[in-house]
Amino acid sequence: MTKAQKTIGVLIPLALLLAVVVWTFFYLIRWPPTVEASTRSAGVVDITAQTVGSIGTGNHPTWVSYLVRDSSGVWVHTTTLQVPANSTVHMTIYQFDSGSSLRNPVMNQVLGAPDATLDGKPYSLWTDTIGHTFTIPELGLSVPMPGISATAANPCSVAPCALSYDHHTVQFTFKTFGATVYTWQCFVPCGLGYLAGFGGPMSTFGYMNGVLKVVA
Amino acid sequence: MSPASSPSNVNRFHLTRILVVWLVLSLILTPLVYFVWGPNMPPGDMANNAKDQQFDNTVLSTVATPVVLFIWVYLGYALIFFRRKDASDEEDGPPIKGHLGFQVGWVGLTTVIVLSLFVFGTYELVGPNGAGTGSGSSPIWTPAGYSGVAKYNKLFQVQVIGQQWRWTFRYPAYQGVETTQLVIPEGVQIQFNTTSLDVIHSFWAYELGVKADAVPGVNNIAFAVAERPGTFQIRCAELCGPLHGAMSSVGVVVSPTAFNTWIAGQLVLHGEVIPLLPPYAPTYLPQSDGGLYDPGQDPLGPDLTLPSPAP
Amino acid sequence: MTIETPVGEKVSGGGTPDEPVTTSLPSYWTRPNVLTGVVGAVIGYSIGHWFGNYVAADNQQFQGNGQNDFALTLGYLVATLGWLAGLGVLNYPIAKMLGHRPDETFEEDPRLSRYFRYTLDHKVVGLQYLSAMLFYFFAAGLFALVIRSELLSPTSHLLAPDTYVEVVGEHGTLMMMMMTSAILGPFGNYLIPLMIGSRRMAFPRLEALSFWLTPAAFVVLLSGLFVGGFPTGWTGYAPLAVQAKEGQDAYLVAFGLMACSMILAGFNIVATVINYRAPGMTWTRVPLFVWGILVTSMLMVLAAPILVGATYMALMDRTVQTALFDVNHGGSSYLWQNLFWFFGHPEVYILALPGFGIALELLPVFARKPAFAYRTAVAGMVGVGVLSFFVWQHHLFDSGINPDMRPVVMFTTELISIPTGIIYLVAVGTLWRAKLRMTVPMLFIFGMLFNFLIGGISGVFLSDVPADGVAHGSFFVMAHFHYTIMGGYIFAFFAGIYYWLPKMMGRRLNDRLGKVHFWLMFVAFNSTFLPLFAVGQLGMPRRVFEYAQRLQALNVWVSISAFALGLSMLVFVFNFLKSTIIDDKVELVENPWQSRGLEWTVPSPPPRLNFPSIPIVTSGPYEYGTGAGPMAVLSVPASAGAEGEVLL
Amino acid sequence: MSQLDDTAGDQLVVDSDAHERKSVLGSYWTASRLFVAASTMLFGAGAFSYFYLHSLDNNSLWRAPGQRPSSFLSVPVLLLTVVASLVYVVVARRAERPGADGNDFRVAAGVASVMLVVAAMIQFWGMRRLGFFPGSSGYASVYVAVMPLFGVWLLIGAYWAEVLLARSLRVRWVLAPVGENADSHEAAAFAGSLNGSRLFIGFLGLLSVVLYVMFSVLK
Repeated sequence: MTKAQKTIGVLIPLALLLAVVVWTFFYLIRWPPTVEASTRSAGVVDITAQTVGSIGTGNHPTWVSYLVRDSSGVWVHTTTLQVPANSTVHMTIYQFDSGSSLRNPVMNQVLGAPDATLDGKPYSLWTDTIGHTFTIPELGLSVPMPGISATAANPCSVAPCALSYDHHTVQFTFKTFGATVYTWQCFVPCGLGYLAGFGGPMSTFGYMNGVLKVVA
Repeated sequence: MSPASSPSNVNRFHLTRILVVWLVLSLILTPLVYFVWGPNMPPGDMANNAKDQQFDNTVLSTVATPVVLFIWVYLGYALIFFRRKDASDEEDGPPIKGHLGFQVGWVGLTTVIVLSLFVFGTYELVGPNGAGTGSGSSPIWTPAGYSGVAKYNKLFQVQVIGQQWRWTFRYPAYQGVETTQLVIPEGVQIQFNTTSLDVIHSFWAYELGVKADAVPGVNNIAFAVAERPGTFQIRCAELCGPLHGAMSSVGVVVSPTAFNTWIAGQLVLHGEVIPLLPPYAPTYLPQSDGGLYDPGQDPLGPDLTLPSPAP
Repeated sequence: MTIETPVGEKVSGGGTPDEPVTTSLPSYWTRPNVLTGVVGAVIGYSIGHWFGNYVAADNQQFQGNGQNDFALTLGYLVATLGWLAGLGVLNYPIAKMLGHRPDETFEEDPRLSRYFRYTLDHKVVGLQYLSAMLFYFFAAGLFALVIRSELLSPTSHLLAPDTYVEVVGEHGTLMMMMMTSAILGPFGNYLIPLMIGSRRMAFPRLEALSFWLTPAAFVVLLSGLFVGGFPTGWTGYAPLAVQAKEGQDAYLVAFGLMACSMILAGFNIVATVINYRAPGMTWTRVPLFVWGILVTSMLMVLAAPILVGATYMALMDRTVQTALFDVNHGGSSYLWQNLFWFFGHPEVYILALPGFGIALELLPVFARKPAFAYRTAVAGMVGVGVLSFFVWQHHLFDSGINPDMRPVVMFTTELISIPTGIIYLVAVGTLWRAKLRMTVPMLFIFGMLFNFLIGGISGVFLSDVPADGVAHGSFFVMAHFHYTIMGGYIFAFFAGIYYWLPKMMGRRLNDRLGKVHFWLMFVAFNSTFLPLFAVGQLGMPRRVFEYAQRLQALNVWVSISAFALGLSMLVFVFNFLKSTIIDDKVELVENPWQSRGLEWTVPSPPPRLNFPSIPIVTSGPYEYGTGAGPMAVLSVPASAGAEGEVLL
Repeated sequence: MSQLDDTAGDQLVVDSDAHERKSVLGSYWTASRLFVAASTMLFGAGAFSYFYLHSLDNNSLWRAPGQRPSSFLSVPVLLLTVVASLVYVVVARRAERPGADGNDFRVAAGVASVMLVVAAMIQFWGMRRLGFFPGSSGYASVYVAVMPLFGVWLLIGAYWAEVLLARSLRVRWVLAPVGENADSHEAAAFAGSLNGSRLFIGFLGLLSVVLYVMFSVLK
């Protein structure tokens, strides 16, 4: 074999390997889509989300998840939120999931959001079963969302859920500061079938935990 | 070294030069490490443990300096002077197969260093400060006022609870209130009781020099005295899942009076949730596996998630 | 697994390497090879996964979370079995059940295709190991670059948080489990018979099997990325491992397979070194590299079974729902830590001793002097091996296990620095008034001596309980073991490649490129990991995607150096492929380093049976400057009939 | 520490066949002992878990009251294994004597092999009929984890015995080689394997006793 032939014989497998590496790299760095908060007025933004009992897709139909509504009103399956710095964020979360109890009841109470309302009524503690919480530990924010009753008339089974199904509406506001990235999560052990209930959706980005990108 | 083939003065010549270079460098650098670098070594001097760790770091670095210097000086010297002059030189070196004195001396010296380090480390460990940080549920070396029996224990108790993925803190002396921020009074002997509700975490209060694994079903005790006000960073030092990296928080050391006002505020803030909390206990075993175990056959019966005190 | 010597056809080796093989060989495809192995794996996976689902169907305890670990685990295991069956590994055990001799008519196969199948030639296995290990090493290294890219910023930006932890786990596990055989695999298997004057390995089938398990482990581990990854890092701490998604099964199965591979390799090498030494190869004449590999193999044989047990137990927890690691159900999360580190710490020395071996082997050659304090060196290596079983709890200083035992563990841990220091004693003594030849291999040995010193000294900080209170679980630890393992072991690995490739392939790597590779790698390595000591001491834990703003400058510096380190690897890859494949083969001097080693007394590459007849060792391997004759002479076979005959 | 005064190299004639035979025998000796050592470490991990969890008794769930595998499961496995290993060890030792008649070994190897397989089958069959849930206690967990492994090891022992049986049937002289056969590689390999299998199957018998004591006797 000539040198040229051998060189080609070496380069072709290398090129294939490189292709595999590049593909894997892009497979690894994929994120759920980022949903930007819609601006209400200067320095005030809105985020609308819902929590569902089963996202019903993929190989794990039993997983719970958050969904976020983007500016065009479409429910996106993501937990990557983006808000401007030094602004007031109005969160509205429709809670369609049934509830269980927390591993640590301290998060039964509303923390860091004094104006939180449940179905329009202000509340600071929920003692009954909890569907999910929206918690940003670094901001000291934690809001529990009551689970819908087990005997609900028409529970939502397939995400995204229309508001016609039984649900609770939780609203609250919090303030952001400088540009950074916060992680947020749910503290209800709703990863059914996983030790301590914190596997599966609880430890999978895009389901029960995500990031809040604060951009300047 | 004395193989008949080599005149011993050649040996002496090289040996003196190496030793002189090494000695000079050591005499310059070792004091620098101890006196200049030492006081600035991490993790600082905010707490007694931190001071211990800083002191240990300093001493170990000081001992290490001459050792490292000797090897480096020797390797450098060999590179320069024990190298064959030109590529055509096919000659072999002197056939030295060993030198009893040198071998015994070397092994003896390392043994002495190692043993003294061990004695030093043990002294620091059994010292009054309990520098061992995470010392299990029945620490051997404890500060004055400690007692294994809760009601005889005079120390200021803080319980650190790890959960995926945040820290919470309970103050048994104050109705067992559970807070999301760690605030401790300055100058008081604190006893941290670390435990976990799910997987293994590790409570690392960097400036306090405290690191204790939070293990489910285990009460891992660590002691510290914060000696001046300020903030300290709290991180999880044991991989505990995807958000391990975000499992951090900022603790505060304040004056005892400021602490009292703070804790009073916490009692108001968390007042209504206190009744929901399980009674204060060294460990909590939430009777729930998230349905991991076949409910029909699970000896723990139906899924009760509220933490209940360990039997 | 039976331990059975290969009994086979008499093959006439005849000493001449290029003797044309007269028997007409069948075509490549009619015999088991990698491709049939892949087919077997696919079939095996389907069967295993189907059966798993079938069993789980009527067992509620396998269900409940929408994932069936049982099916996946079974799939992995049966796939491995199918892979081995496809490679023809099982033909021999089955033939034995019928009392047959295996058919080895085609064992003498000069064609390139022999590198792609299960073979009995330890030299083929050695080269298979070499190429595979380099491949695994670079694959794992790429993950490291991804990690460093993420750490360019103090907040999560490139990878999602869960993906970051998965990548960290893949990098760590690939390095720590695949690299256990990085030196023992290629050089141990290839060189040990040559170094002890044997014409064969004791158990060539176990040896080959130990290699063919590594691709299975590699693929299984990588597949974890695509079934959810595993969040536990390479230590796989339970109960997190029990909670994790299906990727954890990949980690556990792969690590278990690799442990089996280690055990099998250990069996073969220990038996060979003890029993196949040539006449006159007394224990005081055994090359130091062989000593290093021998101790390593013993560690593997005794420590790896613990890992097999631990991974198996974790799999039981995940599949049939035992509760060994669940404190609620009477298990304990300390159990895994104890089992894992009882394996894990000897493993750390499995990753150090072969490096020592190479260093001590090469120093005399390039210093042109006898190895200084040979017996002390051997004692040192054996001492490290023995002590390594008594120190595992220093990984658990802060965990609350046996706080009263900590002084003892601190003692044993610090004791290890005595035998480790002996390595430097030998280096210092051997270099004394030497006639140093600073070839590329010697450069790497110097680099190793430099790095391992820093690694060892930083280890003392970790063995001291109060100091460990800062360093434990921080980047300090991470920098420490990268200095010992990458700075020591991997540098020695490259030294071995540059030194022995002329023997193994009859080709020599380009010297200028080799020097470029060394200097770039050496500088980049230190510039990468030295700052990490500071990063750790300044309060940055391991395996985090978020860190304090004040640490960003250091981390960016480290990341850039890490990319330079990756670049140095590219230089090596280019050099390796160019010199071994592309360049035309040049007849080089049989013994380019004028080494006395027994392996250099045979042609390069050696003939099928290494030695035309059993050599008789007449002097030690390091008799430089003593005027001793050659290390061995070839024996005159007793009976003419027996000339050059060996039973495979 | 000069190594020059060693005169081992003076005789230049080596009987390569004898060297090979010695090496083969030695390899079996070494490897079989290594295998037993490795197995000990493996089941040692199981025993460690047993006693460690026993001493911790976390959540007071080391063992649910009266939790035991049925004696109809544990006793037959114990007896079959112990008897098989005893028979095999004794007869194999006799078979190693020069000039021994091979038939008793063939019988013993066959019987032992069958008994070990049966024992393993009972063990596996029993795992699905334990009457307690694997995760119901630390004891249950250790039992469910360790015993299938033990079954696999029984099968390995059975395989080894069967292999020697098959060989000794196909090559009749291999048990009592004479003349040229005596110094054949074949004979050495078989003798080595026989010796190794004796050790390993003896180890299995011991192991079964230990496991029985752990799981069915200890409180």
